[in-house]
Amino acid sequence: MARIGVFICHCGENISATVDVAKVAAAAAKIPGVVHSVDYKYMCSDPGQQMVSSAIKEKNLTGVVVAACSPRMHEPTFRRACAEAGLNPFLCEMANIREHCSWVHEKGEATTNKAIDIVRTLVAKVKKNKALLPIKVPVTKTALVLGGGIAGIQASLDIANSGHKVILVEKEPSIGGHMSQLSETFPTLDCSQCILTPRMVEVAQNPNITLYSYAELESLEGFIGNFKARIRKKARSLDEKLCTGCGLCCQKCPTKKIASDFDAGLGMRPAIYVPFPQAVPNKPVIDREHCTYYLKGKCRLCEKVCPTQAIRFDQADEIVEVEVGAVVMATGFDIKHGDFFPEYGYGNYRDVIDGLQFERMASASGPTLGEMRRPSDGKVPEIVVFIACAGSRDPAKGIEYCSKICCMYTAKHAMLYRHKVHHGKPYVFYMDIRAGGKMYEEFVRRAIEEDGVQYIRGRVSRIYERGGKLIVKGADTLLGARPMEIEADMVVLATAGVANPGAEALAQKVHISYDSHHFYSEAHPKLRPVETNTAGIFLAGACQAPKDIPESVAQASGAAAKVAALFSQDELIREPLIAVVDRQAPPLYSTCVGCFLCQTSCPYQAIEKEEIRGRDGQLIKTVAKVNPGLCQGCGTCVALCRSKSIDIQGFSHEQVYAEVLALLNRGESDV
Amino acid sequence: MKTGFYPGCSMKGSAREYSESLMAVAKVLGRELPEIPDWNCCGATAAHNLDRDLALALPARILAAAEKAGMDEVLVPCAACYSRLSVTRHELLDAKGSEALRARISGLIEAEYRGSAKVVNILEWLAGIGGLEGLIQAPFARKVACYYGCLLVRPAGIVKFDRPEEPQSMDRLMKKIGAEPLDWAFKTECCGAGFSISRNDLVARLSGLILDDAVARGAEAVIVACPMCHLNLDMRRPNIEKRADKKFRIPVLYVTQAIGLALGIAPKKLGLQRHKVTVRFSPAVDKSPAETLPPSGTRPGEA
Amino acid sequence: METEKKLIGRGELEKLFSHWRSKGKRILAPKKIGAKIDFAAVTTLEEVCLDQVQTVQSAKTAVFPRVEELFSFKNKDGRVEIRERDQGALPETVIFGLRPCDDAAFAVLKAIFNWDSQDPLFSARMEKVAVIGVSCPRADEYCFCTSAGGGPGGTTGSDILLTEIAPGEYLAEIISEKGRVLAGEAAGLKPCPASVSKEAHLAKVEPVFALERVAPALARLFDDNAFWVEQSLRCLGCGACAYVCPACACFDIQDEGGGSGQRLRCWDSCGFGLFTLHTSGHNPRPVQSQRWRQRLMHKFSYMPERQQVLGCVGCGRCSRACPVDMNILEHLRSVAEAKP
Amino acid sequence: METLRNKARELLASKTVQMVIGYGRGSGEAAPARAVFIRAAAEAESLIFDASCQQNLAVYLMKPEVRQLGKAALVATPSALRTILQLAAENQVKDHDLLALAVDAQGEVTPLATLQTIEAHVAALDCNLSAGEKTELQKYVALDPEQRRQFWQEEFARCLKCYACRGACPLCYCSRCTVECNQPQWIPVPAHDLGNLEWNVMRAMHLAGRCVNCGDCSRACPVGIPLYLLNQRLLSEVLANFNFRSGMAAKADNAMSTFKPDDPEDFIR
Amino acid sequence: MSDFEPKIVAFVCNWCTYAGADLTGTNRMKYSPRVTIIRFPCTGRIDFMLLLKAFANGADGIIVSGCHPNDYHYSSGNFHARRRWIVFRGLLDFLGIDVRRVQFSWVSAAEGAKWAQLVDATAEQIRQLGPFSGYHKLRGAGVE
Repeated sequence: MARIGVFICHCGENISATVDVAKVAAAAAKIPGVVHSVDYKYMCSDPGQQMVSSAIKEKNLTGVVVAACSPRMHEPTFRRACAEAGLNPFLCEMANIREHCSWVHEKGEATTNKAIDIVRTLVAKVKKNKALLPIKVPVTKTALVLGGGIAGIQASLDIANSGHKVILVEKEPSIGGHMSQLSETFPTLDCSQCILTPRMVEVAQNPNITLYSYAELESLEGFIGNFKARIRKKARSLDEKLCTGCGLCCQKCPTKKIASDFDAGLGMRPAIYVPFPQAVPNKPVIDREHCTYYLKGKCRLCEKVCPTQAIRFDQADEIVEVEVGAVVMATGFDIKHGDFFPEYGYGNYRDVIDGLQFERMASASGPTLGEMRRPSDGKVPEIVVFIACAGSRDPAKGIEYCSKICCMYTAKHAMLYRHKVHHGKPYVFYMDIRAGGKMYEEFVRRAIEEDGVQYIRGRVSRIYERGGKLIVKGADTLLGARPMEIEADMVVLATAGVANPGAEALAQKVHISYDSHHFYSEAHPKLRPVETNTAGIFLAGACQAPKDIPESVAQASGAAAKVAALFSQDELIREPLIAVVDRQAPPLYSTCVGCFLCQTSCPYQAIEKEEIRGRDGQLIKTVAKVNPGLCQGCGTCVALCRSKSIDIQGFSHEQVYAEVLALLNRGESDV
Repeated sequence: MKTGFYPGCSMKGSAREYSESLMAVAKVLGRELPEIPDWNCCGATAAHNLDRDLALALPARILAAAEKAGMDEVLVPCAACYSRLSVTRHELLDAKGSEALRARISGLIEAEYRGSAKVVNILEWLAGIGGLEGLIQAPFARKVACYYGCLLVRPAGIVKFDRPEEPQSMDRLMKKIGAEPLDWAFKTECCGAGFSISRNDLVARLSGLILDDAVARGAEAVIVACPMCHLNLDMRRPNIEKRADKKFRIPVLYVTQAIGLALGIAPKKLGLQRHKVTVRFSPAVDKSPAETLPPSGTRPGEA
Repeated sequence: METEKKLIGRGELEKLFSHWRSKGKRILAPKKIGAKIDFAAVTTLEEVCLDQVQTVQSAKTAVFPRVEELFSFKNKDGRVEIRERDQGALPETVIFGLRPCDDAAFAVLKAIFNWDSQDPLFSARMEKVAVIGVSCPRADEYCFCTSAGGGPGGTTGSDILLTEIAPGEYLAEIISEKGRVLAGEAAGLKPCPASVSKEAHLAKVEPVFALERVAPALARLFDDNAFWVEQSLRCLGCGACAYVCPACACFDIQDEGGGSGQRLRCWDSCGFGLFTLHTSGHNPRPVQSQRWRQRLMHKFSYMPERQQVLGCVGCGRCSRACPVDMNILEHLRSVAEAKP
Repeated sequence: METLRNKARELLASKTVQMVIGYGRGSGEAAPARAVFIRAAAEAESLIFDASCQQNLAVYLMKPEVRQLGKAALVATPSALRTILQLAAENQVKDHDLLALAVDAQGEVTPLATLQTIEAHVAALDCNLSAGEKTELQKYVALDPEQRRQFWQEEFARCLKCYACRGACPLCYCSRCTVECNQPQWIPVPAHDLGNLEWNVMRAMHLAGRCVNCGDCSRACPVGIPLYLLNQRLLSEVLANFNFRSGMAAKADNAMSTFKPDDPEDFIR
Repeated sequence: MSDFEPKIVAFVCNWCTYAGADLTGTNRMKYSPRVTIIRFPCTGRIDFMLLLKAFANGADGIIVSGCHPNDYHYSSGNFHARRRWIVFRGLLDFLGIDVRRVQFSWVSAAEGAKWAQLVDATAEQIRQLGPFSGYHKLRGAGVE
């Protein structure tokens, strides 16, 4: 006979404000099988957990229902409490009367009745719960880091330095990411490349790190501790072992006028190229879309000049298969381009540029060698308007969020501009200045007070060209919303930070969730910010949301710590919420009839064929078997099995059936 | 696909030439545009400031009549009417609580509004007609400033047509008939129509800015798709010139008139003679009349 | 009691029907339903169909329904309240148009339900049922009543047996007290001249096997697996034979509803694998041949032995209903003729 | 007919097969042909083939006591051939487990020794619903929902739960049927209205994407419920939505255990 | 009919819709209390028989909701579910069972507002359809 304890939480007033908790407790007490029913202000607090624990011991409970918040919040808490009191943790269920009841309904009888319904449903379920034992799976102690920007670099180094193997995959020919494009960094104005490149070299030299640059993830299968990744190494068109990185091919390449991505389109590069001089690895690639040989079948000049005969025109992409135990997503971000801002003439007027282009212009290694020269005619711009929040915080543009880094880099840009053009006049149009961060506010003040950057609080409605000038029409909302016009020589848009174009496809490939803007979702916004909902996959850097360098680095180290913690165990304990195929005594052995429809439906290839043989070795029947290491517990096979020969622990036929009946049969719940 | 035609008040009055040119063009394009039977005022002028139900009921009645007549879409050439009909359709079909609202309004108009008929503006309708290029008799080879005004592309979330800033649909149409649409700054700037009666000094100033920029960039004509825009830029030209203290000779053509000319339709059939500002264009290949006009208001060194 | 003989015409029968109806009695009779003829509630004689040799199902539902409530229960605050069936509310029923073999089947059912103790619900239903049989003018190749102890004009189990002696004119044999009451309700029963004999109007059903040889043969064949496998190869293991059988009485008990609900009795069949499946997973009759054997053994060996009644009346329904033509007559012949 | 008998004699005499499962004369005058299990060449005499040979004999491939008799040659109607392929796709029949003797209306016999040859044979058949079937189905689809509900309620009310439909169905081969599960009791045991509806819904769903429309369930039903309508409706649904036909290939994914990313979802909010 | 309060059961997956409904709560958006959630690991787990059981036991309406195709925790269970529901709906419809009683939906973990709207719209729909007595009456029918 079941002996169930029901524990109803007030959650301060979060539940008790709309739900009559005493009534719920009284109603629960009447449910057959319930031997203990209490309510308490904070069930998750220490004394609350103590109540659960002592009731288990004193009343010899066989099951516990905690009616409180979402199981996604505190199920682990209470299951742990039960386990400590000697009750199998899987005999504890949460009845969600907060998120699904008290918070979403008005105070009243209907709300209290719904809470009772929910409790009754979970009591019916818990009566059918079975004690389960955790599953142990081995861990492959190699991490896969996707993305070689500063976050990926930091994560790789941290994991490698804790003694584990790392496979770092970067889609560009070189690691470095956006940080390698930056001129100087706020709030210290130290040179971005000067601080980054030593880290890049460290990656190249660390024996624990295998770097696949110019490579992309092809597929990822498996589960925490046991992933199988297939990596596509795109053809560089040269033998990396032979290439010394001398650069002769790049110099001699006749096709030189290709817009350089690294220079954000402001500079040019040849068809065989290294993105930038400090690239790691310092080996060129041939851009097959532009190379004369691939286009016309003639040239091969690079092949002729290469001193080590490293050029391989017929090289094909290569697929590398690796086994890894954890994955760090560090794929970074992009900024909004294209015709997203027609009102600003971006993409139409050459002198309306974005922040990354300004970075390249200001960079000593950039196309202008750090001089301020506007793209259209190379003149030094006398008046420059910086527009913050270009796209960000603009629901009409579909981007409600703050891109976070723009206030700071805009201040930096204005400052850098003044440092390079002493007589120039920088204006900044802004909505609010968000300079939260160590030395950030001081940095902005410096721009305004010391470098004479004129900040105008207001938005720009339109930019158009007139007589060689860019007419910037805006409003100064601090001076009575007065419309104003500035005749500028150049405009810099702090365009919104957005997810990479391939972010969604990649998320689908690795089975992690993402938000409506395609930034990757963390498992919990506060308490699990570097984990995803998929066990074993972690987040670092701006693929999760726009963030600046120190934040990216901090998160990368956090992710690395998570990976190191995972790798510190030889075996991983997994929740046993997995599918199981029925086994019976002979002569039936199993009710499974071996049609294997389940096998085709399993997303994880977790269903295997098992041959049942007699003592004489004679095959009796072939039935399905679930590999507990691979099964993720989705239960698709369970619903598909006609003979109900597969069941899923934790959401078993009996459990869900009992729930449906209990929910709908008010006041007569004993099934 | 049956397309109904909603004229509204202006197409029968101040913008007769818009209607004439549209019908002439439709004839050449082989399209029939039957009027919606028993149509009524869209309520654009005042209703939406006075009574929400009335403001929705008037357009809903029009759309219900179109549905009853078996029309799949309704062509609304007047931008103000287009706006009212589009907003109503949105409120009654897509917005929050639309079901209850739809029931109430259906009750008011004593007809069931289902929402089957789509509302299209003139640019959308023209863009949807294939083969326009093939019918060109004499390319309208002129530099034009496409003026969209405010209501055609806004509110973006409701009309869901073109880009609210820097729209392109009219520019594309002009390219199709051989014209050269200019990049200019006033495509969607305000002409002041809202102050048409109360503050026509404001109208004169705002409309003047529009003409000034168009002329400065070398436009030979301003192309519009809205009777209000046309009224302000054409009929109020004397006020504009008085206020700006200079002459603008640039004519203002409805998009249908420009297309009509390119299709070889006689100016009179397109109602060009009705304009306040003389239009010297003709469908003849000879484009001299416009060129002989001295460009007015041009800045030194820019012509 | 002494059997009385009367003559009754169709007109009188019609009046009887309306009389029963006015008394609120339920009348079950053969009726055309789609392409099949089956027992169903009727209100007029018009609806009744008597041209068929047999209906698909028997009329056992009147006393042993497909699903019946034994009692209902309610769980209130941990206490279970039971509500017994109100036997007074069971319907007064007249079964009209049963063939003599079916009439005889009631005796088989009684023998089972009242074997060692009286089944109250069955008995209460039986009490309220009056049976007006109609003897068989025709038979088909599946009929074997005469081999099973009955005959096309047999009176066992009927309260009144009708035999059509001329179109619309019936000889009514009033057999029981219930029959006399029924007859009393009919106005215009004419006395029957002694010259009238039903025999001339009955089908000829020749005996096809020697019943006395069946039981001993079965006992002998019990362990002959090969025999039973051979006999049952075609059998699909469904319950059609048992469910149409007028004498099959196996049932299952099911509680339905959560905290409050009903205890139900519903038909079951020894043809199903589940019928004998133990909780342990062991099944004493794991294969179909054994289930088929059980079907024959039970009707022709165990019941005569224990209840002194044959579990079969020779109506041939099971053979007609079988999707794969398991003709029981052939199988019985095989048993009777099996060499020792 | 004689061709068939000769073929059977030859197969049995050469011990190519241990048994020929075919049709023999039924027991009643108007009774359709019934299954016979011929194990000696001399018995081949009793084989017949005519219009009354309708049963899908593939059902016997799944009966353990028939299987034990050894390799069989199966006299196979088009439905039975498709059943064999479907059973193969569900890992119930392997290549060379049996020999199919495809017979056509003219009595021509085509021995099909491998699944591949069966596939080729089936590929040439018209596996669409016949015009008559389509018309009848359409008649019900055209009813208004309330009429359909009424229709099925009356039909299912007659259901005895005798499971003749299940027994006759060659694809109902589970060693434990859902109705036999009682923890929980998915389908009520009694043949009351709810139990009958749930049983028939369950069976139709379990046959979706599998049923080859042989019609044996309906022929087996002692009370004449037109079960074929349910199956035909669902196989049309599967064909229309997933472009899938059961029983066409021995190595086919099942329509219900696979998916396409662009399956229709206009009914999903 | 106006005071009819429908009983609606929502079968939802743990990772998307359950989390989405959590978000609705976190954002304190209000919706009809007539809907109660039963949690499943995935829409692929939801047996069509459970829907029938819900109706038989008194539900007037059902919501089945899970992750949008592709942004799905278990990579493809919802695709399987979608197929199942296509066929199941076809069958229900053919049997004359009102398919408007079952609302299928994709609600992601980020769509708290959508969940509230879905519940309210479904509750309203079911309210208009009235009690599902035609189905509920099946319980007990055919028992003598």
